[in-house]
Amino acid sequence: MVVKVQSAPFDPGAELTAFSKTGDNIGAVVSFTGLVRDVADGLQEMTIEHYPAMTERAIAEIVDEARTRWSLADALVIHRFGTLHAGDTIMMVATSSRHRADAFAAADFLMDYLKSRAPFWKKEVTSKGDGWVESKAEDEDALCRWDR
Amino acid sequence: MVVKVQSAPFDPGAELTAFSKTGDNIGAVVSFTGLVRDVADGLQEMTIEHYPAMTERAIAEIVDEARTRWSLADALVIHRFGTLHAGDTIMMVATSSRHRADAFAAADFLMDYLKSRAPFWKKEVTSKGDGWVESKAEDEDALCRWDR
Amino acid sequence: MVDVLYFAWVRERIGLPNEQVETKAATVMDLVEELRAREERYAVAFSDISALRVAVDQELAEFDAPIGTAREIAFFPPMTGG
Amino acid sequence: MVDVLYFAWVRERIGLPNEQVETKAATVMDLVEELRAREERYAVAFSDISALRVAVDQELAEFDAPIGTAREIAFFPPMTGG
Repeated sequence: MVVKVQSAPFDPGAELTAFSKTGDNIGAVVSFTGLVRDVADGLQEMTIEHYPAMTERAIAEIVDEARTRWSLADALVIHRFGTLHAGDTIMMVATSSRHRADAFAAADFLMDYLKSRAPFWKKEVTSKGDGWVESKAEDEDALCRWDR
Repeated sequence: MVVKVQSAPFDPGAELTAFSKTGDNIGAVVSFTGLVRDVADGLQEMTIEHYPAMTERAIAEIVDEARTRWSLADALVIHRFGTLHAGDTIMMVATSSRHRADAFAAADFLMDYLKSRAPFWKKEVTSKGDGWVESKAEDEDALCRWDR
Repeated sequence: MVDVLYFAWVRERIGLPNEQVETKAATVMDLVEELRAREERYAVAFSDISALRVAVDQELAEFDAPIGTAREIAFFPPMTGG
Repeated sequence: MVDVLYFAWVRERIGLPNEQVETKAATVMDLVEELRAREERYAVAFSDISALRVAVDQELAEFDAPIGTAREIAFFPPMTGG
């Protein structure tokens, strides 16, 4: 498992290529890439704040939970912080497994948990001012899918 | 939408990088890569046969169905035929959308349908002989998830 | 006259990838019956149609589908793509 | 003595990212009450704790969690990663 929390840009394609070589006899690799979207008022920039002492451990715990639930060969999480612009890559997740169902479910689970349980906060600066992105009820609801 | 059916190898990472630039104001890209796994008796090679006159159209219809169900900015399917070896990339799917739920669901749906509805057949050559890969009841069952 | 195509183990059992067939079969199943009656290798390939799939003019179809003016009928095992 | 950390709009409303706080609070909620009583900016930041989350020693916790020997308490809005 690799967890990277960084301000530097990264290339999800190059990461996917490297990641696909790490698993032993894998049949399925799923990746998710999150990008900065423009917003109605015109996004000038997005600033992502995080809690450095907690972030990597919180992500590692979420990945560990995924590994107890599904049979994974490997998992990768990269999440940026700092100042980004529309179209920039914010983060990526990748999972590999012998079978596609495990790789898909684990990547979906990781995204739902990273969204609401990893200590990142996004602020948008638009032509009309700036504001913190609010968490959505649907993101919290999404976690219920994984109750057991 | 791009559908490629080819015998040539391809680099899923490079394809993901190119694909991530095609959508307009996308927030989420999901990719799936399928690789040749080794089998118990030692895989010497895998041969994938397809139905050339039907393959691209069958895939395009599956992608069209996904686009009626979810809000997608773009979709990509690449599937190889011919002779492959353990670790080789067989195929990939990528979807992009404003929101992660659409990108995930559509990629998952595409995989389930490509598995059982696109005209490809796999033959494995092992140290103990060769045989056609049989379809699994679970692959057919997986399609029921998408009934509506 | 229709083009009949065979893929995967259906192709191997029958021993050829495609052939032109003179037929007045009304449905796919009628065509299957005609082929079964030809030779042992056809009878073997078509012995259990629950293990087969069919496409009429490159669209998946049922075995009771009419052939009508179709030009191409393909028989094959369940697909194993992905 | 605990390190108290603030993130996102909690940091902005209180006006600093962290501070050392002398406290005998038994629970997180007791600490919140002490902070609220300090100054208006704290009272505003902590006015609705349903809009806040807390981590004790870098682990998510509930507001009724005991502080015990914890060294670091962080307050922040719901996370918006991903």
